[in-house]
This record gives sequence, C-alpha cells and structure tokens, in this order.
Amino acid sequence: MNFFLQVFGNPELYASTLAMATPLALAALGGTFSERTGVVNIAMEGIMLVGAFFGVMIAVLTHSSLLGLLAGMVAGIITSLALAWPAIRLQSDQVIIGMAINVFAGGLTAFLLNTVYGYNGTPTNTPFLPTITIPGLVKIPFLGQVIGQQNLLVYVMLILVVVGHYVLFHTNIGLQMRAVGEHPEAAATVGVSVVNIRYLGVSIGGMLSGMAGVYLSLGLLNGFDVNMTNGRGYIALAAMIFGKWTPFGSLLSSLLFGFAIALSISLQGYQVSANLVGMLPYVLTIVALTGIIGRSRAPLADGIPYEPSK
Amino acid sequence: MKRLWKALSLPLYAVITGLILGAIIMAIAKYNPWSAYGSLLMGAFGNPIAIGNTVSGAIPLMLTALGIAVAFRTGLFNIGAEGQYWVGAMAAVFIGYNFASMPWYFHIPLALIAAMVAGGLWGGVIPGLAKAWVGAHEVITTMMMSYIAILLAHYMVEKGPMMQQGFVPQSPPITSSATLPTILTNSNLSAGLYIALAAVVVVHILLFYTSFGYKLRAVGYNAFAARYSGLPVALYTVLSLGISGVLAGLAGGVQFLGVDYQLTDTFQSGYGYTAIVVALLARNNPLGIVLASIFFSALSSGSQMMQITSGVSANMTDVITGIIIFFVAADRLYAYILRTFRKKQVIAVARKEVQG
Amino acid sequence: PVMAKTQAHKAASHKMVSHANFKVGLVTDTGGLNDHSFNHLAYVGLLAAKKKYGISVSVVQSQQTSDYVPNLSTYAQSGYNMVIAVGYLMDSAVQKVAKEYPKTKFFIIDDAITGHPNVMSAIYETQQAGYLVGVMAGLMNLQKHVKQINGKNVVGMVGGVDIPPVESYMAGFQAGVKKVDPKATVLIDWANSFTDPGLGKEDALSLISRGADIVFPVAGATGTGVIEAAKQKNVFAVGVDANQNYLAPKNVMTSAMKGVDVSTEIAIGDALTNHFKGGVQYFDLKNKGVGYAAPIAAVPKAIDAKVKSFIPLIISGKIKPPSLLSAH
Amino acid sequence: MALLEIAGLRKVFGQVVANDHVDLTVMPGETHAILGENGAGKSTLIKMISGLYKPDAGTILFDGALRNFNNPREAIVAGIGVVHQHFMLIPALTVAENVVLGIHGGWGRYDRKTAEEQVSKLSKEVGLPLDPTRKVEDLPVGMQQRVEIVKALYRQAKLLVLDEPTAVLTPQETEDLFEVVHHLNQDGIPVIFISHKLDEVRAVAHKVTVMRAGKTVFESPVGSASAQQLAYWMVGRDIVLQTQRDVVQSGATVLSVNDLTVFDDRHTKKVDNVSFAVKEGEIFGLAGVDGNGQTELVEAITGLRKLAHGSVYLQDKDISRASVAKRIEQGIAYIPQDRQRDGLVLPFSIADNLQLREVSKAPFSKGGWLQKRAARKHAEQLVEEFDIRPRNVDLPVGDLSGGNQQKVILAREMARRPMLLVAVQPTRGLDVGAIEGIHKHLLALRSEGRSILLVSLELDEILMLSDRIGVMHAGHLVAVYNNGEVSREELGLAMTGEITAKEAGA
Ligand SMILES: Nc1ncnc2c1ncn2[C@@H]1O[C@H](COP(=O)(O)OP(=O)(O)OP(=O)(O)O)[C@@H](O)[C@H]1O
Ligand SMILES: Nc1ncnc2c1ncn2[C@@H]1O[C@H](COP(=O)(O)OP(=O)(O)OP(=O)(O)O)[C@@H](O)[C@H]1O
Ligand SMILES: [Mg+2]
Ligand SMILES: [Mg+2]
Repeated sequence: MNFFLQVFGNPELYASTLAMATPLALAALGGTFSERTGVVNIAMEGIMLVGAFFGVMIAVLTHSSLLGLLAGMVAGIITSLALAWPAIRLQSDQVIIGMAINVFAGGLTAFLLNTVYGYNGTPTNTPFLPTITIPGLVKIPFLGQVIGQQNLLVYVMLILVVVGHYVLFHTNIGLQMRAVGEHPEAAATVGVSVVNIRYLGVSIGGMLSGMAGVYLSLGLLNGFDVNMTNGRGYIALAAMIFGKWTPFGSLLSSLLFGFAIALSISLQGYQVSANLVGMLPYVLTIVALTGIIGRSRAPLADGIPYEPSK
Repeated sequence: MKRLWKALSLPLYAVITGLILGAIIMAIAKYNPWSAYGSLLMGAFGNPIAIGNTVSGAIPLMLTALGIAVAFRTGLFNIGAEGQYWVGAMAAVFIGYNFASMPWYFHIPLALIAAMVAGGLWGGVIPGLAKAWVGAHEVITTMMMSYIAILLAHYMVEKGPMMQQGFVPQSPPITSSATLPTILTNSNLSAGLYIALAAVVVVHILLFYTSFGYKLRAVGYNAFAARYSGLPVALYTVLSLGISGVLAGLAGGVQFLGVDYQLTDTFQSGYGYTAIVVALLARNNPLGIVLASIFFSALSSGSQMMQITSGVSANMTDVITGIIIFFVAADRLYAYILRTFRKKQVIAVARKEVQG
Repeated sequence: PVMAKTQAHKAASHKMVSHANFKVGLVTDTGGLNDHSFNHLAYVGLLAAKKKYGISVSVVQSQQTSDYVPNLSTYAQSGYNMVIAVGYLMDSAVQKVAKEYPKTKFFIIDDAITGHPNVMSAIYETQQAGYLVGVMAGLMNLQKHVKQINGKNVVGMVGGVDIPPVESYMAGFQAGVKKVDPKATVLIDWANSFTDPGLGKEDALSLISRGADIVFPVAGATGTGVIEAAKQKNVFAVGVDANQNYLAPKNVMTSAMKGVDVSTEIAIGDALTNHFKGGVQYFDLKNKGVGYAAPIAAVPKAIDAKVKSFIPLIISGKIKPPSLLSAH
Repeated sequence: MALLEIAGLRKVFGQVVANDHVDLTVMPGETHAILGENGAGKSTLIKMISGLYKPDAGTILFDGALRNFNNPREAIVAGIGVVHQHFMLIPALTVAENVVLGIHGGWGRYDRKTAEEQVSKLSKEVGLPLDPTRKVEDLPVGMQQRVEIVKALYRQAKLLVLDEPTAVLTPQETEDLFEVVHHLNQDGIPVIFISHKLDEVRAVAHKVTVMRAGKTVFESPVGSASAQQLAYWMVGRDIVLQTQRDVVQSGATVLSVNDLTVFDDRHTKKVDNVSFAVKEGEIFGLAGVDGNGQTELVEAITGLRKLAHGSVYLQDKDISRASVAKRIEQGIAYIPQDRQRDGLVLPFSIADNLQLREVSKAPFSKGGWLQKRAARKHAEQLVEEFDIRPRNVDLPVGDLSGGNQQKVILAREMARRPMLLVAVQPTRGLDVGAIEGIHKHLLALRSEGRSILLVSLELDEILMLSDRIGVMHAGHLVAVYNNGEVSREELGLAMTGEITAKEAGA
C-alpha cells in the first residue's frame, strides 16, 4: 500500500509522463496529418533529428530560442518535402523514401554536429525554450505539480492536438484531407487537388515532427546530441497507429507510452533488475493493443501512389 | 539479358547519383572525394580479406532481409527483426557454450535450430497471434517485442543467467564444437555464407515453387480473395511472421557462431533496420537480396577504410547511403528528367521549324 | 606509469623533432567520438600527443561490433606503430589481432589483458574517484543552509547501463556518502541507455522528486540530461569522467575524473620512447590516473579539505572503496 | 442549339487507340444513350468530357464555348456532372460529406448541420431521398448511386452523364432512375446514358450513338432502330438475344438450406429463418432487391460467414460448420459479387488465378510442389474455351478489362465441374456478347446435371435461366415460383414485400 502511494502518489510521475509524451504526441499528430492524406510517413525519426539540430543551430546564431523553434519547424517542412515530392510526383515507394530520410538525417546531423561544433557538443549557453508557470493552476496541490509548470511546447502540444482535431474533422480542408487519403480518384473527380492536399498533409507532418525535435533539443534538453531522438520517431509511428490515425488517439497513446516509461523510472530501486522493469512500456503496449484497442484501420489510400490524370 | 539489365540499371543510376551528390557534399566539406571513394572501394573490395569481410557482413543482412521479404510478401511489415536477431543470437550462444562435449555436427545444427525457433517464436507467436486474433497492428507489436528482446539480452549478460563470471558483462564464448569454421583466413568470412546462400535458395523455392509459397503470396496480395479461396488467413499471418522471425533468428545464430562467438554488452546490430531497406530495394526478390545486402555491407565496410585513409567520418556514408536509397526509390526520376528534357527538345525543334 | 610518464616527458623535451613517421591509430567502439565519455577522452589524449610529439594520427569510429577486428587489423597492416582500442568491448578483438601482428603495439582502455607483450591495457580505479565525490556529496548534503540543499538527506545516482566501469563509480560514491553520512539515502536509477539524454533528464527529475538534491550520473550522453535536470531544478550534480562543470557552472559542484586522455597520451609517449610494456596498467589516485575536479565556490573550503584528507587513506590502502554496489 | 458538341475526339493509351474520331451532339432536354461493347471506349470518352483525361485531338464545345478542361474542377464549374462507372465516393465519409466535398476549400469551418440539411432537402426534391448522416460504406450500391446523382445535381450540373448506371440497380431502382432522368429532361437538363442494355436504352433515351473499337459508328433516334440492329452495330455480328433452355429432369436434392439465420458484421439479422432446396440439374434463381440478405445467405452457404441458426446440407452431408476449404473440396463453386475484391488476386497472372481455389490439389500441386506446366496447360485450355482476351496466360489479371476478369472467375469455377455453383451477378457490367457466352456456359453446366444457385438483380436474367425462382425480401424468402408460372410484375411485387409467403413448387 505504502509502496503504491509512493509510486503512484508522486505527482512527478505524471509530470514526467506529460514531458515524455510531448515529442511523441507532436510527431504522431504530424504523422496523422501526413497519413490522413495518404502518404505513409515513417520519416518522423529523421525529421525530428533535423529539426532538433537546426533548432539548436539557429538558436545559437540568433540568441533566440523562438527563432530556433521556427527554424526547426522550417527544417522539418523542408525535409518532409523530400518525402512529399517523390511520393506525390514520382509515385515512389513511401516506406523506402522514409527509410532513406532517416538514414540520411542521422548521418547528416551527426556530420554537421562534428563539422560545426566539433566533438565537444553544442554550446552550453544555447538559449532554450522557457518553462511556463500557469499562475492559478500551479497552486492547486497535486494537479498544479503535474501540469502547472511545464515547458512551453508541452502546452503548445496540447493546444495543437485540439486544433488538429478541429482542422481534420470540422473544416473544409480537413474534409478534403480525409477524402484524399481514402480515395484520391474520387476526390479528384470533384475537383479536389490531390497533389496540393498531399503536399499540405506531409508538410504539416514535417513541421510537427520538426517541432518535436526542437522540443528535445531546446525544451527538454539544451543542446543537440548524435541520434538524440533514440527511436522516438518510431515510437511516435506506433502511437499514431495505436491512436487510429486521430489527433486525440495519438495524444492518448503517446501519454500511455510516456506513462509507462515514467513508471518504469519510478519503479526502480525496488530490487528488480532495471532491464526487466524497463520492459514495462513495451509489455504494457502489447497488452493494451491486444486487450483493449484491437484493430485499427489505416486510411484506405495510405501509402498508395496516386497517378494524376493523363 | 535485357531483363537483367533493366533490373540492374536503376540501382546503378541511383548509386551513381548518390555518389555524385556525396562527392559534392564532401567537396564542400573540403575532403577529396576521389581519394575518399578510392578508399571506400579499397576497403570493401581491395584485397581478399576485405572482400571476405564485406561478404561476411552481408550474411546477417541477407538472412534478415529474406525474413522481412517473406513478411512483406504476405502484406506484413516486420519492423522488429532486430529483436528477433538478438533472441536468435542469445539462443545460439547459450547452446554454443553449453554442451561442450557434443560433436560439431550435432552442436552447430542444434544451436542454429535453437536460434531459428527462438526468432520464430518471438516474431511469429506474439505479433502473429495478436494480428490474427485481434488485428493488433504488426508494426507496433514487432517493434515492442524488439525493444523487449534487447532489454532481455542486456539482462542476460548483465546480472542474468548468461553472465560470464569475471570483470565484464558478457556471456561465455561458445565452444569450438559450435564454431562455424572461417573459410577465408584472417577475415570474418565463415561457413555461414553457405547457410545464408542455402536460405536464399530455399526461400526462393518456397515462395515460387511450392503451393505454400503461392498461398503466402495470395494472402499478401489480397486477403479477401485468399479467404474466399479457403485459405486460413490467420494461420498464414502467424506462419509468415514466424518464418520472418526464423530467418532473423538464424541471422543472429550464424553471426554469433561464425563471427562474434560471445554476447558482449552492445545490442545494436542495426541489421534489423538495414535489412528493411535491403528487402525493399530488392523488391522482396530473394536473389536481389543477395546483391543488395552485399552492396550495403560494402558501403559499411568500405566506410571504415574511408575514415582511416581519408578522414571522412562514417556519418558521411550514412548520408550517401540515404541518398542512394532515395534515388532507388525515386526510380521514376530518371524517366521524369528524360521526359522533361525531351519535351524541351521537341519544343525547340518545333520552334526552329516555325522560324525556319 | 609515473616513471614512464617522466621518461616520456624527458624524451619529448630532449629532441624536439617531429615524429611524423610514427603513426598511431585510434579505434572507437560503437559509442563513437560524441559519447561525452571515454571515446572522446581517448581522442583528446590522441590529439594532445599529436601536438606534443608531432606524430601522425588517424581515427576510425566503429559502426558495428563486427568492425572491431577489421579496423584494428587495417591499422596494423598499414604499418601503424601503435593502435589504441577504446573500451572493454574490444577485448577479444584486440587479443586476436595482437597475436597476428606482434610488431604492432596495442593499447586498450578499461580492460585487463595479460599475456600479450604487445598489448598494454589500462584499468581505472574509478571507485576511488567515486568515493571522494561521494564523501563531498555526503558532507554537502548536511549543509542545510545552502540554498540547493533541502535537508531531506537524499542523494541520487543515474547509471547508464549496469556494467562494471559504471558500477565501480557508483559503488564508490555510495560508500563515500555513507562513510560521512550513514543515515543518508542513496537512490539508484538505471537508464538502460548511454545515449538518451531525454530519458536521463526524466530519470533525474524522478530522483529529485523523491528528495534527491545531489545527483550523480554515470551514463555517457544520458548523463547530460541528468545535469540538465539539476540545472532546471537548481540542485547539485556531480560530473563524471571529465570536468563537466561547463555543462552547468552553478550546479555541477565537482566531477569524478578518469584520466583516459592523460593515460592515452602517456601510453603513446611510452611507445615512442621504447618504454612500452605489455600487461595491465592501473590508474588510480596514487598515479593521478583518477581524481576529482576542483569544486565550485558553493562548496565550503573545509569540506574540500576534508575530502582531500581521504586521499592518503585510500592510497595507503587503509580505506578500500568497493567496486560493487551494496544493496540497502 | 446543342448543349454539347463533340467533334473528332481522339485518345491514345500507348498502343491502344481508345477513342478515335468520336462525334457526339447532345441537345438540351434530351437523353442520349451511348451503346458499346466492353472496351469500346465509352468510359474514356466520358473521362475526357469530365476533365479526367486530356484529348489528344478533337474539340469539345459545351454551353456555347470551346472547352479545354485541365482538371475535373473546371468541368464541374462549367456544369458537367458525371456519375462514373466505378463510383467515385469515399466510403469512410458520410453522404453529406461526399456530396459537398470539394465545393468549399480552405481552412473555413465545415458546417455539418447546414450541409446535411441541404443534402436532405435536395435529395427529396429530386425524388432520391437519402439519409445524409449515414456513412457511404454502409449503403447498398443502389443508394450509393443516388448519392452520386445528388452530388452532381448539388453542383448544379447542366448536363448529367451516367456511365452504366443500371448495372448495379434492381428493376424497381431502374424504374425510379428513369423517372429521375425524365424529370431532369423536363427541367431542360440533358442526360448522357451509357449502357449495354438495349431495352433500357429503348426505354429511356431519345437518341442513341453506338461506339465500336473507339469509334462512333452509328447514330439515330431511338425509335427508328431495332434491337437487332443496335446489337449488330455494337458487336459487328448478329447476336441471338434469346437463349434456349432445354428441359432437364430434376432429380435428387443437392443443396438444402434449413431454417437458416445469419447476422452481418454489425450484428443485424440479415437472413431470417430461410429454407429451400436446389435439385440436381436445376438452376434456382434468387431474385431480390440488393441488400435483402442475399449476400449473407450466399456467404453462409459458401462458408465465408458463420450461421447463427439452422443448417446447410450438401447432398446428405451437413456442411453447416465446414470450412471454406472443405466446402470447395465437397464441390461448391462460387462466383462472388465483387470480383476484384473477392474473386481475384489482381497481381497474379491469369494462369495463377485459374488455380486459386485448388492450388494444393492435383494437377496444380504434387506433394506441395507447384506444377507450373500443368497449370499453364489448364489455363491455355480455359482461355480458349471461355474466350478470355488477350490469350496470354502470363498477363496479370489486373490488366484485363472487367469483362475478361469475370470470365477468368467463371472459367475457374466452371472448370471444376462443381456439384453446386453459386453465381452472384455473373454478368454484371458485361456486354451482350459476353453475357450470351456466360449464359451458354451456365446452361451447359445445368445440362450436365449440375446445380446452380443464381443470385441476380436482373429479373431478365433470372427469368431467362432459372427453373425455379425464389424471392428474398427483408431477410425472408417470401416466395418460390416455378419459372413460367409467374409474371415479371408478380416477381416485382414480391421483391418489394407486397406478396408474402406464397409457396409454389417444392
Ligand atoms: N487508363 C488506361 N490506360 C491504358 N489503356 C486504357 C486506359 N483506359 C482505357 N484504356 C483502353 O481504352 C479502351 C477503351 O476503354 P473504356 O474503359 O473507355 O471502355 P468502355 O467502353 O467504357 O468499356 P466498358 O463497357 O467495359 O466499360 C480499352 O479497351 C483500353 O484498351
Ligand atoms: N492502368 C492501366 N494500364 C493499362 N491498361 C489499362 C489500365 N487501366 C485499364 N486498362 C485497360 O483498360 C481496359 C478497360 O478497363 P476497365 O477497368 O475500365 O474495364 P471496365 O470498363 O470495367 O470493363 P468491363 O465493362 O468489362 O467491366 C482494359 O482492357 C484494361 O486492360
Ligand atoms: Mg466503361
Ligand atoms: Mg464495365
């Protein structure tokens, strides 16, 4: 009992859940937009790295973390165009292009890190995105400790999930996106520009993945490290599928991943091998997936190249 | 001959484009691309030992990619081959350092079978059943199982039952009776090559010459039609992911019986991910996988030499690799450029005619 | 080694000629040069040696464990006089290649290879360094008036992966804290990763939420996240391997240091002057192979003095810091 | 003045000249039919009119201006509404969403309520009532077509093009559609009506144009062309429009369905306590409006769907719980309704598809090994016998036209000389020549003493082929008649549920 209280009664567990979930949710939300328009996006990992790196670089150059954030998002969009263009114009295999971007981005950011900053890492005085304190909220005993004081991008993420849901399900452009991802030919016959909509979806994905990267390098941390995403892009992919390609679903499954990681952190020191406790997030996911969530259906045209009229 | 050229010309274009772009980046970063590529080539194929190491590096890629291709053929994306590789490695090493008194002709097969069973169960049973029963997406389950496998491997050698007594966390080395002989002195190339090539042939035959393979492919292309044809789609899902895992597990087994001999505390081979690219580039064709895996292995082994003699960091090979993969996938780019070019030519000719 | 050091110095000052045809190759493990840890430090040592002796150097970062043997062989084969291998993971690779190239000198860090006349290996008694910073942490933890100290009497450690070079630091730290503050709670978290600073930060935040006001990461790049957490929550951190004060000047109160850079430089000097000897070299407090960085101003002079007083006790063997963690 | 005037239109795909010298004139307020065999180029023509394809040559004059549509949007804006042969609807979206899609772009709010109200109102006005909140994937095909028409009208089409609209409709629905076409004509909106069915063309159209091999070969007012004449122009040879059915003595019971109850995926009862039997050498026709349980009934018989209650016997074997594979083995053949989804593996070759249902058995496999030569020989024989074009058995089935894809399925299922053939809509979307061939094959099978359960929405087909006719309505088998003892009208009433439980025959 006491043990449970110690672990589950600690607000840090939930604050940490939120912090760990944020990059996943941002990238998963981005992936949702991309795949809803029919372009499979497994390049989140690579795009996050690019965003993380250029976020730091521009923040250092301009002494502004906000410009860094902007740069990371722009870098994310540019990188995502390397997916969008061949996927849309050349009907290339989107999975392979995604893998190519991941390999390329991992190499490029490491190469640039060493070329620009040497082996010592990025400057330690890099400006970082501020932690925000919500005045009233932070005073509420337990809740305040969980969500009263978090990094700027944590709140931005929460807002973006709501906005994302609204855009996807309550705007004309969202309707067009969903249509294009399900049946591009049909959308085209009523005059929807499949090409433009797909570019838009993939770019939103790139922007949000870039933002997720910036969160890692300028929000959660304060600098860039080789491969600092550590597979979060792939976990975000899982979160997106887990969340059934919806914004709220992506958020919830990211929170689940975040919670499981945070829990495995706080369960330590109880005489169990850290390796075994570390399996918790993954076991939990499988259990949830087989027990509760079940089948999830991708948008019908997801990953299928579309050939515009001849 | 024409078909062969058609199949090969595209990767060739892609490689050339990738190398040119890589050269430009290197030149910008003030390296000499000529010497860099020269050393890359030397490092990969410069002498028999280098060739041996390159081919040796292709073995686990080949096997893992074969597995991924089988799953792809059934419409399944096995993204967790990395973990299946490691459970295969664990099983093989465990058998390999126990049973020292066994003759090699029992010991080696036993260790490899253990590797295959372990990989097959890991990839097939949980993800396969979860997919078949409740439709749990295999991308998630195989990925999660992969993370679990790697943590399990850490546990095994750090404080767990496979730790060798002593200073460092590692397993005991396998005994000589479980060791695959080296077939090229001073290189990593072991008799595992024969196993890998045999697996390629077996998978090729399985897919294209047996009714089982026909059914696997039918399920992959159209699960509805497969069901209509009386095929138990769920069973084939489990079997396909299972076979996928068997091959990834075998990759781990062969690598450890032939090259690594004991588990040390690094569990990132990267084969599981590179193999996805290999399978995709080879269009899931077993014979194509042989070439593609040698190519990727050459890039990797050559990149080491490139660092040593030209100082270009290995990250640069990732950049070039990424570009090459990109251009292989963007196969229509060449047609696109040609078309645009031709159009311009036609327009130019037309203009001339009008003017003339 | 101390003797070796002086001789190498002498040699260097004797003839200021460049040793451009003396070639040294460095093979990193898969952690790479950006690991903020021994690969990087070995590289720093290599560069220092290059500057000092004018030797030719080359470095290769292994991408896979199967690259170790080819990389070591390549250097040996191309006539390199000395090849440096970083990390115990290359143990069997070094043994294999050293046998094939008896004329090449090998130096391996964090390992104990014997029986090869051309292999020198370096073992660092990091539990001694850990012990000293542990003593400092234990004493600081009682300084209730210091702003960063909360009086809960808890300190925390974040381990990268549960392996001996990590555990020895942590075991020393744990024993050091307990020595001066028996009632203190020492929390341990394992990140299971050397490469995930994001995770390291959350690990540390969890420790801090459980009362820790001094955190000690032994976790490579993961540890930079731990220090980031200390900075954000304004508690103390203790750096590791190198002086990591630059990461958070107000919060990294000291660092446990492991002289990979120094010993690499020394080993190269030895090889250059024919003082190279096969076998294990121990680097400890006595030969200044390990130690701790000068503390920041927030640490009272008296505490630093008290910590210093343990050095002779350890050197003389009166205190033997453990290299295995004890369960509490 | 003509609303649409097409002159010399041409479209080439690689080697294939899909349209060549196509001329077409459509006057306001008239219905203009286009007749043509499979592959004659009708759909291609429509795709050019609607901006999906760009013509290689020729002109399109519409509404007084020369048009050069770059994309469908421009055609829509000009006032051309098209209901494509393969519906262009998004299954996962609602009716209203499908109808208004593409009208408003941008980040503005999609006003669900208003959209649904407008769609509901419009659909009632034009006599095609729809529930705008339903998802399209939940609607039967007939309803989906309504959505397509409403979609075109919502965009204020000045011309409506219907590409093979009746292929998926019941007779009642067809009647309703003709009614709508009439109304549109009265409002001055002309309709282009594409079909293979001569009687429909004669019923609804004012003018008819016949296409053959990409060319317009014949044009005339409908009244002055006989069915025989039109068929001749279409196919280039004389067609026997009536198939001869010889009398076969019916014998033992082959299939018996007893008290069968079946639920669909959404757990609604779709088949309610149905019993009937099919005898040796008999074609049992099952008529009914789409969505009245035929699909589920057939799936329960073929093993694709669990039965909730009752039993199915093949001869005297209870196969109620048998797997699909088992039932295939026992001699059930099945031509599914959705040929591309269920019947074929599109990337597989013709030869591979022809062994799909029996690949593990001789002669296709021996001891698990594929017998490629045997499969090839088998395929070459069938391609010849069933006139599958082209004759290349290595061609992926996905490259064949719909009619030839259907022939592949038919050939596969017939070649096994099954004890029972379950055929659902076997001639859907086929031209008269192909239909004639398929009907001959079905009757030949019957002559050999095999049994056929024929499910079709086309009453003519049922009447032409069946020995006995059952009618399904709302999950019940409401009537069974001996053919020849029932009129079209009676059948129609039974299908709409007006006549219940009139037993005829055994
Ligand atoms: N996208 C395409 N690519 C290549 N060839 C095509 C394409 N679409 C049509 N064709 C060619 O054009 C010819 C005419 O096809 P079309 O679809 O217009 O026939 P149709 O008259 O509509 O036939 P059906 O009655 O079967 O619908 C086909 O036989 C085919 O050879
Ligand atoms: N992408 C394509 N490339 C090449 N040929 C094509 C393509 N798409 C369609 N065709 C050809 O167009 C012809 C008509 O195809 P389509 O699918 O439109 O047939 P359909 O109109 O459904 O025919 P049916 O009336 O028999 O059902 C076929 O002969 C097919 O080979
Ligand atoms: Mg057509
Ligand atoms: Mg058709």
